[in-house]
Amino acid sequence: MTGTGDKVMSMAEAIGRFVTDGCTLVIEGFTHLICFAAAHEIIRQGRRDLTLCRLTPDLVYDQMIAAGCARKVVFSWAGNPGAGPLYAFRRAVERGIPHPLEIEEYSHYGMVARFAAGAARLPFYPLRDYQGSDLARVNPRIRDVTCPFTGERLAAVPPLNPDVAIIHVQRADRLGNAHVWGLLGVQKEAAFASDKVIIVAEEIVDEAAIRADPNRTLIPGLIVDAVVLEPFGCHPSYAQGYYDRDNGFYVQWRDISTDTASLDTWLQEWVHGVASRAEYAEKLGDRLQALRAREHLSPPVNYGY
Amino acid sequence: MTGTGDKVMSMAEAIGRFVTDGCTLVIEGFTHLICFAAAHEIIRQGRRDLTLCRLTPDLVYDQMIAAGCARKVVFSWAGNPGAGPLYAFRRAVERGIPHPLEIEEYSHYGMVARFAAGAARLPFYPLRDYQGSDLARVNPRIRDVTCPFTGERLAAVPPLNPDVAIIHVQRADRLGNAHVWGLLGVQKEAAFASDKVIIVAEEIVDEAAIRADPNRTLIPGLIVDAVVLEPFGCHPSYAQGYYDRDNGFYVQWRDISTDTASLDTWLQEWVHGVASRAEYAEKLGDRLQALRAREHLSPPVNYGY
Amino acid sequence: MDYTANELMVCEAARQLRDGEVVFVGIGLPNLACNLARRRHAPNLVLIYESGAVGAVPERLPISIGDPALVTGCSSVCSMYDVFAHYLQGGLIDVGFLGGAQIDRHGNINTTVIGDYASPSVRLPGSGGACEIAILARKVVVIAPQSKRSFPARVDFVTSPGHVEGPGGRARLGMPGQGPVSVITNLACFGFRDGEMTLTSLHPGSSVEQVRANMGWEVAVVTDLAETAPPTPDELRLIRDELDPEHLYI
Amino acid sequence: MDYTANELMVCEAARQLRDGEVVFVGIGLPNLACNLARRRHAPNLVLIYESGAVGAVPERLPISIGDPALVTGCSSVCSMYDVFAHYLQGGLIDVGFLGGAQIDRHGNINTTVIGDYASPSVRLPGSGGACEIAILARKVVVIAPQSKRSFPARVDFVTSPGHVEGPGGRARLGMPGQGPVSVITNLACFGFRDGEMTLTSLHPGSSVEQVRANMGWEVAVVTDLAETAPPTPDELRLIRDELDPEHLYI
Repeated sequence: MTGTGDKVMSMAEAIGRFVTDGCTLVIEGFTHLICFAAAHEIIRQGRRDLTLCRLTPDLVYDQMIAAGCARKVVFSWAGNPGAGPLYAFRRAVERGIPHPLEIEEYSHYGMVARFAAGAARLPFYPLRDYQGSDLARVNPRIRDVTCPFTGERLAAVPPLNPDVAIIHVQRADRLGNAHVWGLLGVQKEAAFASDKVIIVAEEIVDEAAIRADPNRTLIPGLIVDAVVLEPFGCHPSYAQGYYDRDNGFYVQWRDISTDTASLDTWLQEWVHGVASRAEYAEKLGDRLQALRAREHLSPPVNYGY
Repeated sequence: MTGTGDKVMSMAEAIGRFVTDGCTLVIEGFTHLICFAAAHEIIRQGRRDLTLCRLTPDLVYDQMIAAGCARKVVFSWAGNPGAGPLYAFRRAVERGIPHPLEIEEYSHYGMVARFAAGAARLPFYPLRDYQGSDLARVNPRIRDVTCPFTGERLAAVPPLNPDVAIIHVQRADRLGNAHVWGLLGVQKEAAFASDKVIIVAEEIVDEAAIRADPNRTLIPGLIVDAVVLEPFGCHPSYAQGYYDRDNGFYVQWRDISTDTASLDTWLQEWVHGVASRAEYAEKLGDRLQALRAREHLSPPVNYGY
Repeated sequence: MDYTANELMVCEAARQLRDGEVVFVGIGLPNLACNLARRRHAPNLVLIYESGAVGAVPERLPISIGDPALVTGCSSVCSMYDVFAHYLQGGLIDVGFLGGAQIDRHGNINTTVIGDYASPSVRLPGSGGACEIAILARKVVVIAPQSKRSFPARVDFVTSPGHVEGPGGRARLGMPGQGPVSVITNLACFGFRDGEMTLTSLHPGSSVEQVRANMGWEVAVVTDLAETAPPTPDELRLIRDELDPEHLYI
Repeated sequence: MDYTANELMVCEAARQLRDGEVVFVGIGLPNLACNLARRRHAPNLVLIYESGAVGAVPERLPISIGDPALVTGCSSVCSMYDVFAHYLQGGLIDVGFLGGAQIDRHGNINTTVIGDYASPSVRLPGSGGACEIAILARKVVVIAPQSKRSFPARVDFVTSPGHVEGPGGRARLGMPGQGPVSVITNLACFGFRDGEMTLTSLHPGSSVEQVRANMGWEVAVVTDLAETAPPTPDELRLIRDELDPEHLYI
């Protein structure tokens, strides 16, 4: 009965209840709406052996890998967007630091198709991809399927059905019905594909505010298990209409992450050293306030009849 | 170069230029946003041998069949929603009146999957459907596909790629970027699946009005070939926020369509007897005005950063 | 208290729904049943219409499955791809309601043709979403008025599979849902035993003979045959005054 | 007039774009090239970012492919499923830009690993959308700085297929797009003849020897070898003052 009742809880409670050692987790969001607040709470709670799925591991998984949370990463592009490599990811893959990291690798479309298959509970998804690429050679989960009409062979990928999806949204009601705008990434498919869904919201609003614009609802409450209020929960990623991306931090991460000592120091100060995202936001202070979005409001539409 | 330049033209010009005898056509819209204005213009221009695709043929294709435009119907539910059978469709299928009508039949999901495959230019789409049903027995285009991972057999349908899609929207700019809200049906997939796309809009707005809420854009201008301004273009169907469905007419259609004589009289008066949708709307007069939507506005969202 | 057969069918259908379930709703009696259940024992019932309206709270009785009143104030609008791929095939639908021109002893439903497919005596509307609801919903409740013609031993055409040829028929074909669990007619209620429709309760005033006279085969009867509970005054008040004040369906 | 190699590469890439084309844009030089073309000869160029922003008109230089400035005021935002299934696989993309750590004589691109896949000496970011852009875009333009290491005869790993093993390689594998049509480096421009990278123009100041010294094979040269046109003052002004005023990429 995921569909019913008030699901609001703290981040600590949501992570404690749904993210277990060894589980398969997806924190989605393509550049936009990446929930660092959830990742940091997972690090604080000391989760281990996670299979981390995301198109772009980004800083969010680089930090979790460095903190020793990850056993495996399922991904399609592992870089620091706009600023170079992901050093913790590279150390784990190239040299097994802090411990060996298993990888399972696709292209973006392959990951999107895996989530699409997962959301639709299909055992495979066909796509025109991977011919002539070595990706299929090194990943046995990329196979061929024969079209029953034309006889042609297409690539096929299996569904990805994580145990838990963490989806950051701009606003949600207490049942988990969530409005998202700006870049949508693959969040809808990742949420429908997962057994449990944690919605993390910049704002929790009245059910009536969601129902006033139902076409804006990306995630329906009936698939949601927990709703967490976490303003600034995406920093250094961003939330359209709330705050900008902290591009400076993405560049700084290059220096922070190039050696394990400085990275550990950073984790101590900014993850273990704060009890919650609220403390983190307070600690960031003016830097965060400077990222606040200007107003650029959409015009209304009429839902009357 | 579909993507560029002003595409606004009259309905007569759009139909004359893109809808040719023998072509495969889809006028989509599930109850909502069914473009009767386009169907009537096609009837007036005397198009013949059309393959008409739609989940629900509805009154819109019943009228075109009665007028002799159709050679074939590809569909999944042929009834008068809320009011009984489609008599013109039945006469054509059961008794070849006005001439024999070929049918190709799926369930809704099968049609949705055909448009999804068409939009993605896939040669087939897999779905969990049709086991134990006679639909696959009578339609050779419903086949099996074997999953390359689990070995299980699923149903598969081929893509549907019409020559022309006619999509009614609430508002569009002159390039064809179109905002749609309320029920979305399968319009996006039908438009991407088709070679030519005609957008028919209740309002043509400034490009800036579309760009002020880009998440509301269902159809991008780059796949659009013509933009037609046609207020009340959906009556007796409806446009959320503009006018309500004329449920009374759907009931009346039962009587109008039960015999060919009364149906022909109706076509003479309401289709051939008017030169355009504007004349049709004027002729409807108060009846149409009574359907005007009340105001129920959505709240804004902030696109700033 | 007087009531119509349709009113009893609505009440009986409503009673089959549990709070928190996700229901794929059709127009007419199923819509009334779901909204009745929501007003009484199942306030958290989630209503999904195949048109894409999720969590609808219509302010007027919807006349079509795509009525604009289903959109205004609903919690989410999704595309039909989402409805069928994510909700239905995704396994999120607990209960689907189906009706049909013919229903047979295994709960197979025909909404396609009477007679031969290629040259039908009556061309019916076809499947719509019924075929996939029958295959994919966790369970299916059938609502249909009963007659010898509409309840044949074997349907002319299987649009929506029930228990196919009988016991294990669905499992052999790998269907995710458990298929029809009950049939509610104007005369009686039926369940399924080993994939075969079985009379479980008689509506007040109906007899086994009357039920059998309106079916194409000698239907099995449970040993503890019950009487269907009639609508309560409160149920009737809700249906007549609030849910269908113009009495379109009752 | 003085200009950097990156500025020349941006100008040359811009010149490859025709008005009305639909371009799959990456961050950095491709983004500058597209916006330069839009300001000059291709006002109706449609820019699509893999993040889902369509028809973006960013008011600041986007730093990441998902920069919020790509969303504000764009004409449409779509899901990544739509980007890959409907736009790219749907055949709507005329031009895709790619770069890479290694590009070989057949235009195959490596962005995955240097060395062996299982125990790489350098782990690179991987494909992202590059593999499917390489396969599905109508044509591909490669932009990359040139060195002996980055232009080997054969890449360590084919992330994004070019002309595979040479003539007819793509057709044999049934790839919809025609693959790489040009490569723009800091030294020269290349086309493809029978699926093999071929030097077509030298940037001002470059020599064939210098180009060959920075490649892992003896590259073929067209008979009518040209000189790449240098940036015009107007192009440079646009790039420096308007498109990248903080000189992040030039």
